[in-house]
Amino acid sequence: MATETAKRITDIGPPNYEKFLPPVIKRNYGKWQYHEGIAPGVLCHVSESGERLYTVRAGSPRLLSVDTIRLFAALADKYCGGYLRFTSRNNIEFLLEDPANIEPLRKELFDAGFPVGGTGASISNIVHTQGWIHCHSAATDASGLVKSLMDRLYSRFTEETLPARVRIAVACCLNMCGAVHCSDIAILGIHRKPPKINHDILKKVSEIPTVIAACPTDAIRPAVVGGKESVTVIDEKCMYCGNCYTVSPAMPLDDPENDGLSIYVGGKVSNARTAPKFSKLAIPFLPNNPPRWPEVVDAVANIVEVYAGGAKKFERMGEWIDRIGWPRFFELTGIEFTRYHLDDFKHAGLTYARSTHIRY
Amino acid sequence: MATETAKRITDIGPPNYEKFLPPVIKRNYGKWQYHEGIAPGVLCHVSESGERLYTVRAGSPRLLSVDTIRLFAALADKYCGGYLRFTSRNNIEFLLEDPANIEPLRKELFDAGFPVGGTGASISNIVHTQGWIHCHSAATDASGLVKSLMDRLYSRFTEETLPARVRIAVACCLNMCGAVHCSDIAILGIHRKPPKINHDILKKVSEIPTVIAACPTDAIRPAVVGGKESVTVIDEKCMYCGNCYTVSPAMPLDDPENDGLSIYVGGKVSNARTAPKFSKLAIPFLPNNPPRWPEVVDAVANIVEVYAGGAKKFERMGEWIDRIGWPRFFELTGIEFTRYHLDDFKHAGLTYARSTHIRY
Amino acid sequence: MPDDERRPTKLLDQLEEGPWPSFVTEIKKAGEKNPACNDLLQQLESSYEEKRGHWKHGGMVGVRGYGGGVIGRYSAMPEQFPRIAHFHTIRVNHPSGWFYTSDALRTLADIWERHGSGLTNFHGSTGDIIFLGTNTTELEPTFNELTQAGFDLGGSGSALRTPSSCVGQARCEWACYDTMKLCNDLTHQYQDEMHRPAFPYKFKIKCSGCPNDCVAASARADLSIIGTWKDAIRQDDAAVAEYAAAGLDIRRDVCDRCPTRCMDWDNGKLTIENRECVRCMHCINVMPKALRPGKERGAVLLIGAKAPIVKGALLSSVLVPFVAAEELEGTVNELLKRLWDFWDEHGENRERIGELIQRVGLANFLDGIGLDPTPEMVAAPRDNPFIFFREEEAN
Amino acid sequence: MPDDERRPTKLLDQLEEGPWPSFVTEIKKAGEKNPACNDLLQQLESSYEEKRGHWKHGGMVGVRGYGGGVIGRYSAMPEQFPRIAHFHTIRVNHPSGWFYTSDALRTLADIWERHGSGLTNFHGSTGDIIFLGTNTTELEPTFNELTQAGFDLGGSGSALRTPSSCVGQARCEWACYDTMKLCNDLTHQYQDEMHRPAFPYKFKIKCSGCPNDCVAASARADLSIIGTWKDAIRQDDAAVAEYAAAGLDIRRDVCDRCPTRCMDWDNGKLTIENRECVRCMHCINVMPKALRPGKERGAVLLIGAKAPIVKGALLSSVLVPFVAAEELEGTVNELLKRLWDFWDEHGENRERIGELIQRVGLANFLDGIGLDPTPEMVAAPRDNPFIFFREEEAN
Ligand code: SRM
Ligand code: SRM
Ligand code: SRM
Ligand code: SRM
Ligand code: SF4
Ligand code: SF4
Ligand code: SF4
Ligand code: SF4
Ligand code: SF4
Ligand code: SF4
Ligand code: SF4
Ligand code: SF4
Repeated sequence: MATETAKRITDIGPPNYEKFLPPVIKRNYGKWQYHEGIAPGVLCHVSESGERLYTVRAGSPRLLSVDTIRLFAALADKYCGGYLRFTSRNNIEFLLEDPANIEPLRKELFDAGFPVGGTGASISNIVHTQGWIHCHSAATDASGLVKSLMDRLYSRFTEETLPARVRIAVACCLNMCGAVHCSDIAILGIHRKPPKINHDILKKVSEIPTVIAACPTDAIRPAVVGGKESVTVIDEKCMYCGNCYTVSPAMPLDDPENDGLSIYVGGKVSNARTAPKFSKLAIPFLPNNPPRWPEVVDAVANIVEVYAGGAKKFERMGEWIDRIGWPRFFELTGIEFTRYHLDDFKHAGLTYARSTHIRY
Repeated sequence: MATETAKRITDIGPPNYEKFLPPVIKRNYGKWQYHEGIAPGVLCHVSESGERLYTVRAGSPRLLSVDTIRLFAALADKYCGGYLRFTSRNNIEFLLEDPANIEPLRKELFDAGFPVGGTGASISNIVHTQGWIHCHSAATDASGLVKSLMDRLYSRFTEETLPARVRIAVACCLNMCGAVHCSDIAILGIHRKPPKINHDILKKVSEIPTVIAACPTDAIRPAVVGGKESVTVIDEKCMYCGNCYTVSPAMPLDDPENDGLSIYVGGKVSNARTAPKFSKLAIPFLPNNPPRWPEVVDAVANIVEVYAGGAKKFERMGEWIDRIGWPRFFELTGIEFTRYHLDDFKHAGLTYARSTHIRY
Repeated sequence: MPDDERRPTKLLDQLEEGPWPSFVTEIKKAGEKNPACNDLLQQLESSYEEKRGHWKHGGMVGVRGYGGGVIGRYSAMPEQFPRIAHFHTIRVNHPSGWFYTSDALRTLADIWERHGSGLTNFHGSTGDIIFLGTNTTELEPTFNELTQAGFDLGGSGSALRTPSSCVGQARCEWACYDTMKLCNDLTHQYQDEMHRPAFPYKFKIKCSGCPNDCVAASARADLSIIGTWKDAIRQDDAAVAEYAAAGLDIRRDVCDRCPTRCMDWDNGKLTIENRECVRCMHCINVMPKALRPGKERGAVLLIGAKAPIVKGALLSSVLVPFVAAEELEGTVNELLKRLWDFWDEHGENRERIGELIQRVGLANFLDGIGLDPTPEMVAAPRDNPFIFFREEEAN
Repeated sequence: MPDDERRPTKLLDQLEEGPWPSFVTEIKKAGEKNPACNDLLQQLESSYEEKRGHWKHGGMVGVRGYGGGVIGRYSAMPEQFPRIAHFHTIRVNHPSGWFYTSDALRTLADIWERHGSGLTNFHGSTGDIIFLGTNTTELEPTFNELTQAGFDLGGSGSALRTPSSCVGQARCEWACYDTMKLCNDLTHQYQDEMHRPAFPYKFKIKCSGCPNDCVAASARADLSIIGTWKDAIRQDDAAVAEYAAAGLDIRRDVCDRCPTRCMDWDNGKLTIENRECVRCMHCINVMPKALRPGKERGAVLLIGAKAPIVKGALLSSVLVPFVAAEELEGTVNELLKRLWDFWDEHGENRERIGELIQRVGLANFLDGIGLDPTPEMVAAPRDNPFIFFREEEAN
C-alpha cells in the first residue's frame, strides 16, 4: 500500500502549453502586429517580424469520438506539423505556416463533414451543455437542438454575411452551464411545474434544512406527509428553477408535457462599444419537440433573419434592439409580448420603462 | 346645529383658473406658436394669432408675509392688469401685454429685493421644504440654507450663462418633501445616529407593530424595557431614515452633533435627450452649520463651477457626468470618494461597474 | 395681547444680508402685525443656536368633517414661546397653473391676516397654498372665510393630494393636452378622496403638457400624465435655416444629441426619421420656432413615483403608452377608479401604489386593473428565467 | 462481453442528416468499438421518445485522495442499459489556450479508448477535457494513465475549477498580458484548491487578454482577469488612410460607434482624445492594422460573475481598475488569498463570492479584503440616502 501510494502521481496539473505551440508561434509569441480575415474560417496573423500564421477554423459537434480526434490529429500532421487547438466555443483550429495548405485542408475538412467558418460576422459554434446525454437535471437535450439549429443556420457559419457576430448558446436547465445568459440568442430548457416530491425518500437522501434553504423564493416548507418527515412546496411561490432538485434527488421536476424551451436575446460579453449585457426574454415557452425541435429552430432563424435585415454594420443583436426599441423588436419578429416578459424577480422595478421615450 | 351645517360650504375645490387668466391668454389659449428668451427672466410667447405675451419672472423666498403678497398684487395691478402666477419652482411670474412695462417692472422688483431671472440656462429657485420653521422631522433648516446658497449663486440666477439649466433642491429630512431625488444638485438633511427611544411613552403614543413595520431594514424589535412594553433598535441595522419617528414620537433621531447635510448630484426629471434619472451621492456628510452653512455653500458652488467649466452646451449635470465618468467627476471636483458612495441598499449590485470601460 | 418686544436674533439677522430675498425679513415683516411671528423667529433662533428643531411630533387637528388639509404643529417650548404653542398650517387647493388676480391674492392675504400668522408659502411642494401657523380655534373660522371666498382645503394624510399641472396651453406652445383643465377637473371631481382620507397612503397626480415635465411629475406623482404626440414633428425649413444662420450648430447641438440619432443635417437640410423619434423634445426645445410637436396629441400615463421612504425612491413608469387628448379625461377617471380599487384591496398600510406594484409584480397588477401588458411598459423584458407560469397554461 | 447488436434509433437517426457534423454519428462511431455507446444511444432514443432524461441524480465517486474531477452518473434504466449503469465523466485539466500536438491528442484518445466510452467533449463549458462515460472501476486506472501522460483532473463540487484563458499572445496582437502563462501558472499553483473541495461553493477564474473577452470571463468567472492598457492607442495614420481608401466609413462605423465619442474624423485625419477613451476596443477591432492598444499594459480584475441559480445571474464587476502586466501574477495570488479567506469566513453554503458581496455590501467586502473603494468600481454612486455611517465617524 505504502509503495503504491509513493508511485501514484497527483496534483501535477495540465502539461505546459509551451510544449504544444507550433514553432511559428513560439518565434512570434507576443509579437503579433495585426490580422486579416482571408476567407470565412481563415485568419491570417502577421507578426512584427513579418512572419505570417494562417488559422483554419472548423466546426465541431463538441461531442467527439476518439476516432474523430485521431482524424483531426492526422490532418494536423499532414498540413501543419501536428499542431492544432480548440477555441473557447469548441471549434477546431489548425495552425498553418504555409498558405498553400489552406485550400487542401479546407477541402479535406469539408469532405469529412467539418465545415470551415465561424469567424468574423458569422454565427459561430453554439456553446452548449450535456442535456439528456449525460445530465440528471436536463429539461431538454442540448446536442440534438444544436445540431438542428446549426443545420438550419449552416450558411451563417460558413459565410460572414451578418451585421456582426451572433453568439448562440443552449443550456438544458436553469443552472445554465453554458453561461448562456449573455448571448445574442440564448436557448434555455425550462420546467413549468413544481417538483413532484418523493416523500418516501426525501429525508433519507437529503437534509431537509438544506432543501428548504435552496429555494430562492422560500416556496419550500417542512412538513410531515404520510407520517414521514419531508417538505411541501407552495405551488404559487415556485418558479421551477430546480435548485431544490440539485440538492435533493427527491424533488424531480421533469415533466414531458410541460417542459420546454425559452429564448432570450440581445446579450453580449465583449466590452466592444457597449458594456456586457444580459440576454432578455423573447419567447417564454416553446414545446420540447425532438428530434428536430422545429418550433425552436424556426423561432431562432426568424430572429436571425430579422436582425440581419435590420441591424447596421457592427451592431450586435442587443445593440440593434437598443437602437430600435423593444416594442419594435416584438413587432418586427412577430413575437407576442406577454405577461411573462414583465420581470417580477428581485430587481423587477428597475426594468420598468421610466421615461416617456416612446416610438409610435 | 342643523342650520349651521347647512350654511357651511365644503368640497368646493379651488376656484376655476379661467377667472384668473389675463385676457391675452384667454384669447390665445392653446394657440401659442413659439417663444423666445428676451433677457434672463423675461420670456416672450408668440401666438399663431401674432399676439405676444411677455413674462417677467422674479425670485421669491417662497415663505412670504401677506404684505409681500400685497406688494406683488400691487405690481401686477400697475403693470399687467392685475394678473400674475407662480411657477412650479415658486418663482413669481408677471404676465405682460405691453413690452414697455418690462423694464420698469424689472426695476421695481429689483429695488424691492426680488431679482428677475431663473429662465433658460440658469439656476432657478431652489425647491425646498419646511425645516426648523415648521417641521418636527427636520435634520436641518431649509430656508436658511436656501438663502445662503442663493446669495452665493445669485448671478447664476440673474444670468443665463450655464451649459444648461441647473435645478437645485433642499429637503430637510429623508422624507424628501422637495422630491429632491431627481435634481441636478440635491441637498439633504440627514441623521447619523439611531433613534433614542423614549420607552416611557412609546406604548402610549404609538402602536408597537406599526413602529416595527415602519423600519425598512428590520432594525426594530419588540422589547420590554424597565418593565415597559417598548421596542429596541439593532444599531448596526439602522440607517437613520427616520421612518420610525414618522409613526412614533417616541423615536426621535435629532442630534445636534451628528445631524448634517449630504449632497447628491446629476439627477433630472425632463425627458429631454436622456431619461429622467435619480441624483447620486456626491458628498455623504457636511456639518450643520447655521446660519450660513459655509461648507455646504462652498461645496455646491464648487460643483456648479466645475460643471460650468466642463460641460458642453445643452448638457445637464448628469449628462455631463455620464460623458466624463464618475471617477473624473470626483477628480475634477476634488470630492473624496468613500465607502459611503458604494450602494448597499436593495438594488446595490446593479450599481457596480460591470464592464471594463475605464478611463485612465 | 401681543407683546411688541422682539428679542435679538443674532444668527438669523445674518440671513437678512445678501442679495437674495430673505425669509427672515418676511417673518419680521409679519411679526410687525402678529407677534406670534416673533415667537417663531425666537424659537428658530434657538434652533440655529442648538442645531435642532423645536417642534413636537405633529398632532391631529382639522376642520369639521374633513380628515385632512391641516398639519397640526405644537412648539416643544410652549412656556417660552406661548404664541406658537399651537402653530398649525392649512393647506389650500391652488387654482390650476397657480394663476391669480391681484384681488384674489389680496383676499387670501386678508383672511390669513385675520386668522393666522400672516406667513405663507407660495406654494408648498405639492402645490398647495400654505397658510403657515395658527392655533386650533382659528381653523374653523379660516376655513369658513376661505370657502366663502371660493377656496377649499388641500389634502394630507392617506388621501388624494391636490393635483397640480404645468402652465400648459395657457402659455406654452408645446402642451399636448389641456393640463390646467384636466388638473382643475380632477381636483373638483375628487374632493371627497382629498378631504376624507381613506386610501392606504397618499396619492399624488401631476399633469405636464409635454415630456419636458415642468411639474416634475415623473419624480413625485403616483399618477403622472405627460403630454406627447403620435405623428411627425412639424418642421419649418425656413426657420431651421434661420437658426443655422444665427449660428446654431445643428449637427452637434441638435442631431448629435438626439437620443435615437434619428436626425440628419446634410447640406442645409434637416431630416427627421420620425418613426425612430422617441419624443424627447430636445430638438424642439432648441429650435422652438422651427420644430413643433405633431398634431395627433395626447398623453402618456405613468405610475408610481415617490420619494425614498420606505422602500427606496421610484420614478414613474409607463402604464398607458398613449391616450388621445380627447379621451384623456375619461380614461384617467376610469383608470383612477380601477387603480384605487386595486390599491384599496391589496395595498398595505403606508404602501404607495408604486411600492404595491413592486410587491405584487407588474403582471398581476395589470391583471388586477384590467390592462394588457405592452412592451412600452418596460425598458427591457426580464433577464432572469424565474418565470411563474400560470396554472392554466402549463398542463 | 459486448453485445454487438444495435437496436434502431429512428429519432436520433434523423440527426445524422443535414450538413452540420452530427453527435449521433460520433456516438455510433464510438459504439463500433465500445457497445456502452450503443446503450447510451438507446437510452437517448428513449429520452427523445418520452421527452425526459433517464439519468439518476448524480452520486459521489472519484479517484483516491481527490474530492472532485469526476461527475458520478448512473442510468435510471440499468436493467435495459446495463453498460451505462455507471457512466461517470472525468474532467481533465486542459493545456492553456487549448493547444495540442497531434501526439498529445492521440495519447488522450488511446487512454480513453482503453478505459472509457471513447466519447469526449472537446471541451466542457468550463474548459476541461471531458471524458464522457465510464464505470467506477475504471476511474483509478484512467487517472493513473493520465498522470503518467502528464495530465491531471479538473475540479468539481465546491472547489476551484480549471482556469481558462484566451489564446492571447500566442496568436493575438491585442493581448495586454500573457493570458496563457497566467492561466497555466494559476492552474498549477492551486491544484490543492481544485482537487480537495474546501470552499463554500465553486470558484472560477478566466483570463482574457483584452476587453473583447474571448473567454467570456465577464459572464461566468468569479475572478475575471481582463487585459487593458493605460496609455494612448497607437495609431498609424498611413494605415488609417488605407482603410478609408478601401471604403471603410470611418465617421459612421468608427467614430459614431465610439461609446464616449472621443474620436474625430476630419478631413482625412483621425484624432483620438485618449483621456476620454474607455478602452472598449471597437476602433481597434475595426482597424487592426491602423490602431493598436498602448504599451503600458496590464489588466482589470473583476469579481463575481455567475449563472442565475440561486439569487439571479451576475456579471463581473470591477475590483481593481488596473494592475500592470509585470505585477499581475503577484497581485492575483495575493488577492486570491484574501478573497478566499474572506469567503471562507463569511460565505454561506452554496454562496458564490458575487452573491456574498451583494449580501454583505461592497464596502464591507472591501474592508474585509483590505482594498480602498474607488469610483471605478461603480457605474454610479448610490442614489438612495440609506447610508450606514460608521460608529467612529459620527460622534
Ligand atoms: C479563437 C477565439 C479565442 C480563443 O482563445 O479561443 C477568438 C479569437 C478572436 N477574437 Fe474573439 N475569439 C473567441 C471567442 C470570443 C468570445 C467568447 C464567446 O463567443 O463565447 C467573444 C465574446 C462574444 C460576446 O460578446 O458575446 C469574442 C469577442 C470578440 C470581439 C468583440 C466583438 C464585438 O463586436 O462584440 C472581437 C473583435 C472583432 O471581431 O471585431 C474578437 C476578435 C477576435 C480576433 C480577431 C482576435 C485576433 O486579433 O486574433 C480573433 C479571431 C476572431 C474571429 O473569429 O473572427 N473577439 N470572441 C474564440 C473563438 C470562438 C469561436 O470558435 O467562435
Ligand atoms: C414656468 C414653468 C412651468 C410652470 O407651470 O410653472 C416652466 C416653463 C417653461 N419650461 Fe420648464 N418650466 C418650469 C419648470 C420645469 C421643470 C420642473 C422643475 O424644475 O422642478 C422642469 C424639469 C427639470 C428637470 O429636468 O430637472 C422643466 C424642464 C424644462 C425643459 C427641459 C430642459 C432639459 O434640457 O432638461 C425645457 C426645455 C428647454 O428649456 O430647453 C423647459 C422649457 C420651458 C419653457 C421654455 C416652455 C415654453 O415654451 O414656455 C418655459 C420657460 C422656461 C424657462 O424657464 O426658460 N422646461 N421645467 C416652470 C418654471 C420653474 C421655475 O420657476 O424655474
Ligand atoms: C409642506 C410640505 C413641504 C413644503 O415645505 O412644501 C410637506 C411637509 C411634510 N411632509 Fe411631505 N410635504 C410636502 C410635499 C411632499 C412632497 C412633494 C410633492 O408632493 O410633490 C413629497 C415627495 C413626493 C412623494 O410624495 O413621494 C413629500 C414626501 C413626504 C413623505 C415621504 C412619503 C413617501 O412615500 O416617501 C413624508 C412622510 C410621510 O408621509 O409619513 C412626508 C411628510 C410630511 C410631513 C407631514 C411630516 C411628517 O412626518 O408627517 C411634513 C409636515 C411639515 C410641516 O410641519 O408643515 N412628506 N412631501 C409639502 C406639502 C405642501 C403642499 O401641500 O403643497
Ligand atoms: C459539464 C458541464 C456542461 C458541459 O456540457 O460542458 C457542466 C455540467 C454540470 N453542471 Fe455546470 N457544467 C459545466 C460548466 C458550467 C458553467 C460554465 C463555466 O464554467 O464557464 C456554468 C455557468 C457559470 C457559473 O459557474 O456560474 C455552470 C453552472 C452550473 C450551476 C449553477 C451554478 C450557479 O452558481 O449558478 C450548477 C448547479 C450547481 O452547482 O449546483 C451546475 C451543475 C452542473 C452539474 C454538476 C449538475 C448538477 O446539478 O450537479 C452538471 C453535470 C452534468 C453531467 O452529468 O455531466 N453548473 N456550469 C460544464 C463543465 C465542464 C468542464 O469542466 O469544462
Ligand atoms: S445546464 Fe443543467 S441540465 Fe444542462 S448540463 Fe448544466 S446542470 Fe445539467
Ligand atoms: S423549483 Fe425552485 S422555486 Fe420551485 S420549490 Fe424548487 S427551489 Fe423553490
Ligand atoms: S423633508 Fe422632512 S423635515 Fe422637511 S418638511 Fe418634509 S418631512 Fe419635514
Ligand atoms: S431610523 Fe429608520 S432604519 Fe433606523 S430604526 Fe428607525 S425606521 Fe429603522
Ligand atoms: S411641461 Fe411642456 S407643455 Fe408644460 S410648460 Fe413645460 S414645456 Fe410647456
Ligand atoms: S424629439 Fe428627441 S428623439 Fe425626436 S427627433 Fe427630436 S431630438 Fe430626436
Ligand atoms: S480576448 Fe482579446 S487578446 Fe484574447 S483572443 Fe480575444 S481579442 Fe485577443
Ligand atoms: S477604444 Fe473604444 S472608447 Fe477608445 S477610442 Fe476606440 S472606440 Fe472609442
